[in-house]
Amino acid sequence: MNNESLWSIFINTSLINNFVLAYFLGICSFLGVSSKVETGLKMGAAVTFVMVISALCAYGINALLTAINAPFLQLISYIVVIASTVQLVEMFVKKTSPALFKALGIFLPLITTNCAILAVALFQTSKGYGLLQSFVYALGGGIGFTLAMVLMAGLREQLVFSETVSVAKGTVIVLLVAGILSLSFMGFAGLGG
Amino acid sequence: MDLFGIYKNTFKHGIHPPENKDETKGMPIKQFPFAPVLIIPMTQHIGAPAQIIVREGQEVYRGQLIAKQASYVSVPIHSPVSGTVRKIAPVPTISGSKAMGVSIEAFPFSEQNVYEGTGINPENSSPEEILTAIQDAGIVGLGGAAFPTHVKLKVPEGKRCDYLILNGIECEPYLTTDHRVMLEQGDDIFMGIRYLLKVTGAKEVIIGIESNKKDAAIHLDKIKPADLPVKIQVVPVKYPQGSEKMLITATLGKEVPSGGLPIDIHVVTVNIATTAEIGRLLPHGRGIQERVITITGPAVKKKGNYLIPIGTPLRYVLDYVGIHGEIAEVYMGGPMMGVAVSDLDISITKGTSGILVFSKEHLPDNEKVYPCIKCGACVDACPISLNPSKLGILAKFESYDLMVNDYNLMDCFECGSCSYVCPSHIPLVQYFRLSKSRHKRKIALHQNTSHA
Amino acid sequence: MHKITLDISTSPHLVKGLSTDTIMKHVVYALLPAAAFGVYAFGLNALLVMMATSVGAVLTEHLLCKYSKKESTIGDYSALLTGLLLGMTLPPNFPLWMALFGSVVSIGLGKFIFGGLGNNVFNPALVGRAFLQATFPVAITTWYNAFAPDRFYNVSSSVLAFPFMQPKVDAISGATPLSALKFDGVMTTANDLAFGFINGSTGETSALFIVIGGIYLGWKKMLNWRIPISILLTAFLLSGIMYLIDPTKYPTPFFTLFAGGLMLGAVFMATDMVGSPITSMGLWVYGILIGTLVVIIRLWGGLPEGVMYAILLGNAATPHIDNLIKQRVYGTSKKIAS
Amino acid sequence: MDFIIPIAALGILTLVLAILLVIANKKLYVFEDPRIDQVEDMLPHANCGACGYPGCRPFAEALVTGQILPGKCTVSTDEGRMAIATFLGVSLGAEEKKVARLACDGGVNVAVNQAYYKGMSSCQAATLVSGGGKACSYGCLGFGDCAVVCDFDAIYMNEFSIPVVDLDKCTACGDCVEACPKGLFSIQPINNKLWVACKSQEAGDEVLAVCDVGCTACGKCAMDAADNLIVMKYNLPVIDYHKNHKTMDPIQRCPTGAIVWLDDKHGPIKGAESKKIIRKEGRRIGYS
Amino acid sequence: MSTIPQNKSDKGFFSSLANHPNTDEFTRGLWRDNPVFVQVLGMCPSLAVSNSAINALAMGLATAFVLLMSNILVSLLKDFIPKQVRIASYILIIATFVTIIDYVIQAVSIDLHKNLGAFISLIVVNCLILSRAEAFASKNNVSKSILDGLGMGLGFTFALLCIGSLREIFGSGSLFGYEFMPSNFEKWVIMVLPAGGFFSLAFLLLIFNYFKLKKEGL
Repeated sequence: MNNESLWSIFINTSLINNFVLAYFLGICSFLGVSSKVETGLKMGAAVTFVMVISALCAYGINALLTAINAPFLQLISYIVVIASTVQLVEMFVKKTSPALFKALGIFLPLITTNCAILAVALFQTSKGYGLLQSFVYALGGGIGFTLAMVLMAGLREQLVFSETVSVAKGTVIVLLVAGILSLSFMGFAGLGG
Repeated sequence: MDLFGIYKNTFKHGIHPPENKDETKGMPIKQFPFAPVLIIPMTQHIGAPAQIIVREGQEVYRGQLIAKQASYVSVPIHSPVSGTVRKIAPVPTISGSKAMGVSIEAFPFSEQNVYEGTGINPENSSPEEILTAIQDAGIVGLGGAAFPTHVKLKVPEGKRCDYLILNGIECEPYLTTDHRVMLEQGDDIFMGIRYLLKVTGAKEVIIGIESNKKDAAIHLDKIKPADLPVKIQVVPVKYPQGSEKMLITATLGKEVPSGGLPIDIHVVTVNIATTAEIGRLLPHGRGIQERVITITGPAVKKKGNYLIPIGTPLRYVLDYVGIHGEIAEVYMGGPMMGVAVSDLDISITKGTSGILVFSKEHLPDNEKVYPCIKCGACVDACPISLNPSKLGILAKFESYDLMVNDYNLMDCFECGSCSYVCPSHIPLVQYFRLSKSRHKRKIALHQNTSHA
Repeated sequence: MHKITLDISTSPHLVKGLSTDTIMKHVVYALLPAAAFGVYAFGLNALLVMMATSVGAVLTEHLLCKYSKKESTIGDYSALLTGLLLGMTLPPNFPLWMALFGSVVSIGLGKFIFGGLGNNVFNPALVGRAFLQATFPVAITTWYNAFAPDRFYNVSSSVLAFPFMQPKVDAISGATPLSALKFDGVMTTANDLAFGFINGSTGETSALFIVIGGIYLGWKKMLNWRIPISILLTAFLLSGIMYLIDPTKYPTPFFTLFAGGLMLGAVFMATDMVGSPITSMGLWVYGILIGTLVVIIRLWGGLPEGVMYAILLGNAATPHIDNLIKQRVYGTSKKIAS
Repeated sequence: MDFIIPIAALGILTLVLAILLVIANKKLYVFEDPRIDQVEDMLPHANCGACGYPGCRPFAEALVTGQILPGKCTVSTDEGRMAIATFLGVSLGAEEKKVARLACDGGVNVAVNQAYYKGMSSCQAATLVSGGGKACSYGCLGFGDCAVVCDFDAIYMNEFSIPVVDLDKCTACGDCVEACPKGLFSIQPINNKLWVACKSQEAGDEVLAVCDVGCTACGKCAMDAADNLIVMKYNLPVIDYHKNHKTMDPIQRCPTGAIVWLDDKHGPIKGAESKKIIRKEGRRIGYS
Repeated sequence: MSTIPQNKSDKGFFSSLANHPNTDEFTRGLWRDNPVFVQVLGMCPSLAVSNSAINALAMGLATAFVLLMSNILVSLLKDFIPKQVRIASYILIIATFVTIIDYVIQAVSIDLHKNLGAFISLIVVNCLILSRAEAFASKNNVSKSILDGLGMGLGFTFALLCIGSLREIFGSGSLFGYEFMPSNFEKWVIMVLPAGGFFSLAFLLLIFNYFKLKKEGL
């Protein structure tokens, strides 16, 4: 069992070890969906939601797998649960809000392959977090992801109207901005104990 | 809003360009001679062009009707001179396109007496009669926009007018016509106010005057008839206070709703020179055939305020006042919102409030355009609190829809404050004018296709 | 009819006469007193470092423009300003090759690639500084003692380190007030702080000259006074509150104001017009955000100094501030929706 | 037994989730004609709007629902249109090829500018500043808004700052028509070869004072045109394309060369009578 | 879909190689459609361990292995998997192989396994693998899928190795652990930090873009 305080877990995952800016997790959706603040925010919310659900599921499954002594099934069961959850969410969104579905486009199924979500499940298991800690960990990770996404989206909205050098247009400039953001987030090092 | 009274008597933001009014503000209005040939375009006002009712070769009196209004938003045109109609053909106009016009050759030795009609009296005529008389006199806003005055004065059904605001601000640098009109035609102004009160039904009249024309304010206050509910309000000098919306905010502290008209907040504004013209013409049933124009600028020899017959060719005007050196730019109107002239063959119209002439040595060098550094100077200058910086960037990337929908482009009235303060010399006003025209074109095209 | 050729241009036909290059030039002027004090306090080393960054920045900009077949933009003085600012944020004994490297990063990564002046989203000098901080963490936190007796004729060996090689650590190296507090719990006196008798980056030690430069710019209306005022006020109030809560643990608010790069950052870095919000209200929010972040990082973070990170984060938040805080357009009842 | 429990656990888990997904799929299904996507893929993705729809996808939707025929897409190749027609099982709906035509030939070598325009290099911007400085208020300003707006690189500015349309590349999308502030462009069937390259509504010397190739409204072309093919209207010849216009006669009578024969290969051909312009440099700005 | 000839795909400079219809499936992943440099796919979990060449190589090879195997299996099973549950099934297949490679790496080198940590498991969610399964393997036969998997996998490994080498050379002054720089070389710490990963990838993409634009004559 791990005794980290909830506050420190939260600060750690959301700011210092931000999934996107420090672990490169979820870069695909980060690059794809962060061109508008609004979609970025929605995507962030969706990811946070799925993250929390899968973290809780993962906690339960891990307990089960430890009980039946089959840790080698960990990865496979985590991913199955996450994939199904995402597909449910996808269908639900398509039905209830076609506009949102159009906005997120093909990136909704890509939440499945959003490494950040599986990473939350895997990392919390390897760190031995309790239920509440797992919840905070997932929440912090999701909020950190959303924060990075929204900051990036704001900058990208502005970059659309700037005369970026032609060789750097597109992904390159986004990666550079992400790098600079990652540098700025280094300032949070040491916060939260 | 008005917590500390900072905005009292003026509006938010705005700029303080150099005034340059000292040279002409002390010069009384002088009559300008008649040019040998006067060219009168039919598009001197906003709205449908007037319809010519004279023939080539016909002799006309000064003040005689030569074109009648084409529709409600249109005014008739009177002959500025007694003479012979020589030609009816397209003539150049300030906008660069051509419009039908009448050329009249003046009788060389005529006394040029003005044709008199039947005058009307403010006391015993109905508002409708006065409105018709104003339209018949061919009166348009003399401040520069040349919008038919009778349309503006007509209070729509179900609306009421509480305040009549007379615009004596004249915030454009260099121009002093309204200043001289207030000093010299005070009685005409108060006569005009009687007509306007009857037409609009307003309870109170406010004459807004900037503090650099205190003498005019004192003069008007002195000769003010006791029976008129007139208040003279002196406001601080700031550009563009002469804009209708800014003037209303400065005098009443109210704002005209976006996309709305002053009448929506029970106000009618009229230019002070227009008021004087109403007071001068209506009692005699005359039509407008001349107007006061400030001719100034570093290149002009005989600067001054002149009463110039409408239709006088610009070339004749410049020859008469004399020019130092080589002319580089000529503006009609003030330096902030005036239009550069591309052709000296155009003539003076009802909307011309000033003529500014600059020679090569008086023009600033073509300043280098830098990228926008988002310094925010334009944001602090824009009288309607737009974000010209962002709008400029969007215009560069042709995002016209975004400009209109999210950044209120259509509220811009092109006062030029943003371009004036921009340290990067970005032609913001030109961007906005272009964006607006393209947006309007797009809307028009869209409507065409959806109707088809 | 005589021949007349007219020029036609769009209204307005008057301009105020202030120009972007003039603004940049004056900001450089305003920086000079503080830079001069840095040279006085740290000697030849500081001068060399600042010259290296300035020349490096201007040269980089010129070469990049030339290479991409654009008209050279060094005439707007923004590259010089970036270079000088970068030099002022570096330790006085910083190796020259690293300083040059930093100026190349500042201009290339911080500005040019975004499309040059006006298109950059982050303050270029701080991008360079942050890059150097992450790349050479040891060299950038090695401080030289101020007012060394031999400072005007002795060039530190670390300054002349061979390119790409480790600088030799000098025998004499001191701690800045902030690191002294964070790691050793030592307070510097208020007098020393205000007049700059302290160690630190070349340009940040003399709070007095920075303030003078800031006042000059504010008077010339080339700097928006709201940014420094809101940053300093926020930092002062927040650290003041903490000091009142526990005077033994937290430094005095004056210490927060005068120690480290807060003064330089608030007056010259955060006020970079390109990366700051455009409305007055937005500027206040921006200033308060930066002030808060500085205090949080300094008091609770693992690093002694946080001004650079705070301003970079402030830059990143600027588009959002501009989107959320807009002026109410005349005649509309609401702020324009984003 | 050790291996049975894991297998069972995973099996049950998979089973439950699969059932859940199957139910959700039934309940939450949204129908969309898959052919729209396919047809959209077959379109050129130019989103030019020449078909009258706001983009390729709406056009694809209209195609699938049978509101329109593939031939309306002027951008696609013949094979492309054919492919869509075969795919949807409809007829092609062939369209006669149309191109953009410019009604002005007043380049800097023949037309006079009366004022220097200082400002943004754009016709639409210049028009708003006293008409842009060109002495002929109807003529082409030559800043090339049309060339900029053309998505197909079909318009280039020639040495005299007059746009030239590349007939092979032009798709008749109409963007240039919209872009020209003087309204000089129009979309015409490519077989309308007899063409009036002037829009000046003035006559006689006033035209010649500002432009060597303007229509002076002399009326020679209209005078003996057979069957009233050409009539004068507002000082300009108007060609009735419903009548037999495949004749080069009218251009032979034009003294200024304002009425031309547009050859697909050789460009505008002027009549033998027309004034020969040999000036190769731009005319001086300003005139006396 | 197939009624229009896809002219686009014939333009690459490897096109001369594409005499045999299947060569293209292999070569395009290496360079022209390189998953990292062109499609910017699959970076999510991999970039984090690209701070040294050996890590990058191991990660790349592991990914390539999973990609190849899953491509084979998916194309074999494509007719049996119902459309509704295909994504879940693909992931199941991928997860199985990832678990296998996890144990393989652990067997080969415990140090390496420690360095890569949970990131091996995260290969499951590498967008590249799933997108190949979905976009290619589920529509093509086994031999084509093998070539595709090999090409893409090697291209991915190559790209990751580039990034890893770049970061290791500047960040640690060594390559594959061999320190070839002078002992007093000043290490660029940023290169082993996350920011360095972003910058390195951006730098490589920049160079890639530069050559691409140059080729197009822009």
